[in-house]
Amino acid sequence: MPKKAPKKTKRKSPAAKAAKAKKRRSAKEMIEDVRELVDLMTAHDITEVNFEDGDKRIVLRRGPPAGAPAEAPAESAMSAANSEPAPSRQAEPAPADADSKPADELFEILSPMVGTFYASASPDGEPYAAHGARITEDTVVCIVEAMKVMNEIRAECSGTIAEICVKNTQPVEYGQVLFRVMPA
Amino acid sequence: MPKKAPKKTKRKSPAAKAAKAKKRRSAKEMIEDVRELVDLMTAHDITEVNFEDGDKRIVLRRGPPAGAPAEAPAESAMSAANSEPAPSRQAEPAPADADSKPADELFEILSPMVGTFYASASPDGEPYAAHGARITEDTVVCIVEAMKVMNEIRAECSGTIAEICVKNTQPVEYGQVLFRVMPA
Amino acid sequence: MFSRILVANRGEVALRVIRACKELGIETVAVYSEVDRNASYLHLADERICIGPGPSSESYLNIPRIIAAAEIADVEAIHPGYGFLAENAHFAEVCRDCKIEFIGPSVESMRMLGDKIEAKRLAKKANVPMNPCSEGTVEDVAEAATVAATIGYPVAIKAVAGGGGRGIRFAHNEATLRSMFKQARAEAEVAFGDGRLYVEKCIENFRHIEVQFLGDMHGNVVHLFERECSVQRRRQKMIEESPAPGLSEKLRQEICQSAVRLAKLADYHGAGTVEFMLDQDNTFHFLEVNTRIQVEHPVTEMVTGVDLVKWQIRIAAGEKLAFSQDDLTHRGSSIECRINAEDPERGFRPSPGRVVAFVAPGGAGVRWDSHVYQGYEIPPTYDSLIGKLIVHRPTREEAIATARRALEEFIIYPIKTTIPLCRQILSHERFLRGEWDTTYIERELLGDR
Amino acid sequence: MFSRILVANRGEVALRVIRACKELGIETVAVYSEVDRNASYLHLADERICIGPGPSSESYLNIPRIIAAAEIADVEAIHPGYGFLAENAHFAEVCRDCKIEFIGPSVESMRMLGDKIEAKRLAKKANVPMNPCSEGTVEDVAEAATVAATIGYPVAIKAVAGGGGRGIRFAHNEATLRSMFKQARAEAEVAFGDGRLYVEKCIENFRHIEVQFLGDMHGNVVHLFERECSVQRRRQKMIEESPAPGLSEKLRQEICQSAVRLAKLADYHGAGTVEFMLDQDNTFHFLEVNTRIQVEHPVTEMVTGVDLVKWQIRIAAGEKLAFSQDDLTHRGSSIECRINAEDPERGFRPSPGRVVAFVAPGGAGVRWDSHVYQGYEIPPTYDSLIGKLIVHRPTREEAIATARRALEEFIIYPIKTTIPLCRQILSHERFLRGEWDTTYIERELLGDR
Repeated sequence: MPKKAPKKTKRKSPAAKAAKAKKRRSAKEMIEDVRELVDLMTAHDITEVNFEDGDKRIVLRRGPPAGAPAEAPAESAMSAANSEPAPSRQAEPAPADADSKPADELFEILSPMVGTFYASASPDGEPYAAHGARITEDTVVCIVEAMKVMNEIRAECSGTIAEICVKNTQPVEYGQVLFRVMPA
Repeated sequence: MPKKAPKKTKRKSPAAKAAKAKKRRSAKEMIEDVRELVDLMTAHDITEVNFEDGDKRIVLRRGPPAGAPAEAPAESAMSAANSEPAPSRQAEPAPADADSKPADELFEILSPMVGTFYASASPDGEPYAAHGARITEDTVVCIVEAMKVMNEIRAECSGTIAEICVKNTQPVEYGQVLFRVMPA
Repeated sequence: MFSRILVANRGEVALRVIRACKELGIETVAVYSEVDRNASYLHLADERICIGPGPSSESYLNIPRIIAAAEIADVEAIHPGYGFLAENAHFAEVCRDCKIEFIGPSVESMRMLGDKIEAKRLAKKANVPMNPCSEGTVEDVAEAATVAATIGYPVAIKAVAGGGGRGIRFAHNEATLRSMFKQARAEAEVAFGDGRLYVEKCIENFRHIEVQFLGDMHGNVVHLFERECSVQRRRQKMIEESPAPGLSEKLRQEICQSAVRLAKLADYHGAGTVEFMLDQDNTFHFLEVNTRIQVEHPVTEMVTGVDLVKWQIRIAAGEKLAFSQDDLTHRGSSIECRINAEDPERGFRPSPGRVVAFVAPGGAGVRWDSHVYQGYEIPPTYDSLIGKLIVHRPTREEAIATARRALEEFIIYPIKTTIPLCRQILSHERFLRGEWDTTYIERELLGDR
Repeated sequence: MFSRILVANRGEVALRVIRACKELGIETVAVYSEVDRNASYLHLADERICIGPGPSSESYLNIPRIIAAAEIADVEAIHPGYGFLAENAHFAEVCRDCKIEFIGPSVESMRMLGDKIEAKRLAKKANVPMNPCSEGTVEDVAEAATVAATIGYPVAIKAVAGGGGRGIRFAHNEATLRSMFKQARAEAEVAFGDGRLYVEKCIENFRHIEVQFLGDMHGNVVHLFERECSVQRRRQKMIEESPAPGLSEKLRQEICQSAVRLAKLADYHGAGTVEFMLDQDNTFHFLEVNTRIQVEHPVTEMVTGVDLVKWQIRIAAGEKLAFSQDDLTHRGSSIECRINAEDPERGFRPSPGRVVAFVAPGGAGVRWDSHVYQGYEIPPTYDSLIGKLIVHRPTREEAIATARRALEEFIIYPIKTTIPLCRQILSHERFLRGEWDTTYIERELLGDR
């Protein structure tokens, strides 16, 4: 179940959503926008959104007034309390050396299952997909073993391996990013 | 402890703010909009919303503005859930017939204590301060009885009684508005 | 004792198991679907593994994915909670094959008690009172009619593979029996992939009484007294309590001992429940056995002081029960109200969404089991249960008073919940008298409104 | 029984009393200062009256304003909670004069037990063991020195009007006694308006053990066993539990019976506590009597199943105790952790402000008493107590495990609290052994860090 990494990351940035709001007439719809923005702000601890589009404008500020330290909503407070970051795909940027293109223009190959990642068919074998390897949609890029079954994972996109995101024999969870691919 | 009512009422209702903001086709709809925005702000600790759409504009600010006492956000949720309005001095606007001047330009005489309000010295006596009566700072405007002691309440402002906010023999709490006064 | 357990569930019961493990000093691994990714209880576990997308079939009901997670997380045991895979004997078998302890009874006990016909046979053998029914399945409508004529109408036609109130049809005479039978078979085949049916004498207006028991792997079985679960809406329990009001000590003993006999005969280990119908003559009849922890287990915990989830874990680890039947007493009265995200104004449709304002009750006599907090997003994907209010007081009257004041303290906005219905029931004269039966909400209460 | 009560307090104890009243079917009138105007617990009361601005002297400590509120609200009784006016005999007297029932002991009992010298005389008469001390007050430094020489150093110089750990100086020899005496007198005059002092033998490294009792207006007095309150920071209790660990049944009986004898002699009605020092030889010494409900009362409620606040109200309404001493037993172990809005990094300075994120613990064995919720603004004006976590489990070990996992579940942001300190204590080997004394936090724990 490899997925094309969307041009824009899955959870759109507030700005992107705001852009969508362009030609709206009714205030009702605009309030819907505000609601969405607020959800985003709350979830991501955004303290200010300043959104203008022609004659439309929305400014939102959250938390303590300017000057005071930013405050976290419940979720990030949880992290603060447990000092453990939430598992989040957004938290893993592509390393700087991967390419000059920003990470969100790369494809991502995600693990379709929980299991153990194997880069090669045998412990001493060549990796299916090394850094810089050219791949097509049918290329097997790795194996994920689950319940003693070796599942070959196909790229389902074509291009060049820009990043290998997990180590050999590392456990992976559903939806975890295995590779990032520079589109051909 | 009579107080000058501030030029702007302490906590303006969202509706009042919205109405002031601009001309709108349907004030009803706009109030609905504001209500929704206020719910969002309260729930998510949003401190400011600046909402413009063509000639429409809504600006909302919450929480402790410089110098003012803080408001509790949970309270509006509480009210919504229990469908019981919070005790709030702002909930009592001046009646329309009081004067052409808006209520927030009137003085307010507040009760300095918990007790029972008496408009006159004896059950059949003349009221200390009838509607339209002229008063000066030393005028006794009513009695508040607490623990069998009759406390004469002085106006501490001068002008004309524009509104009598409590009924004879009614219990009053600390800080409750007893009279509104049109400044001389 | 185990050092590391995987919790194969979500929401309040996952949190319940994580809490028990923490108190026992056991590490926990939580699995979650993408929909539950942001739920805060996951952070209380020592490790979190995403096993799939939202739909249960691809996550919480997906055996290979859960086993794979257990393997990469290197756990010694799996706690299934309730619902999902908790009563799936096949899952228990896969666990056993993979050398992972399934925290629950043996595969054999689960198979035997999960099959309604087998369970009835065993109950009969254990001398558990039972309403008249067919000997095993009925092959066709003719046999059903013969059985019904013998035991007398009204009768219930039930699916062997049904349970929890699902797959049941009622017939008051032969004509309706004949039409119902066909419907019932078709429905059972579609719903359970198993068209087998049986017929039993229908008991009307019964109270639902169930007995909690615990068995260890050393042949010891004790009961932890009964629960009354008669307050149901469409056969889903709404309010449960222990002890059952108005039960004579003699009847209590008979019911509880019946459950123990059956559990012993089934060679049961772990926590389980025998459900009974108590008819208007105070005669009780075997209904079914649940081979898992139940939603309403806290009321038993409150009155007995025994932590059932901790004991499930200890038993699975091979520990002996630390108490005999004589050591167990019940103290006071406990009531549980299920708080579901459902809209009473719209036929109890689920009411998912973000919890914008949230305050839970507290204070003397109140226990609150929930994974919900202000800002939590209730997904539309799963069960609507968002929390359980449990009260415990010296008397039933005081427990009701505490439950009422606690329900009044809730602030949950803008999600619609069953709180108003619970309040209505807890103020209803019939409930106060302890004379509620399982159809009362529909028959009179909802009609009243 | 009363039909309407005024609650003359704020915060968690006001909520505690409102909850008890609701369960008893009594209407409540809450009074509040302007600072507390937005607190949500006020909405659980039937009526709310603003009595003044924030400072206690103009609101919660202002007798005329509270009485005026009681009069306009037409209540039959006033519950004072703890702190503020709860031990003010003059307030109780004003209530009596105004024909409003004061929910607490008689004015006479309060006066007698509130005076430390009088209380000691009474305790001696009741045969309650006591450390050597001056016969009544000491007039001057010479008399103090004579007494000290007789009973032996170290000695404590205490203010007659002190209490709750305030107004105490220690002297290890005559030289320090002479300088301390002057300081103590000056301080007592300033702090209490009463310069009278007495001298007693100082007991070092003692455990604080106290006994809860209830007396009715019909001459019945029972004890509800003891509480251990040795975990203190600057003489403020931090963690309390019942029963006290390691107490022999014989010693428990002696201490509890001492408290009952004293309460009977004081003709006491209502809820009260006798505090004792337990020295390293397991000898106990009378400390003082608290004539009110205490912050830590829930641990006693959990182990005995008796709702102390409800009984305060019933007793004030003239009801007889419904149980004798023999009916009372204790079951399991209960621990309370005080959650104060204080910053441990800044010398436990108050940490007021808005609670931006808040999740309270729950689940089996957990009770949470608090008026706080997400969005609540903790005022800087009053006591820093924002909630009490109470756990109840069959054994002390399990109670500690539950308390630890519950403390871990808290999310309170960005307010600083005593939660980290509580967690540290609950994991400390000395606490686990039940060998804590009242100075241990300062002597070793805070020094450790």
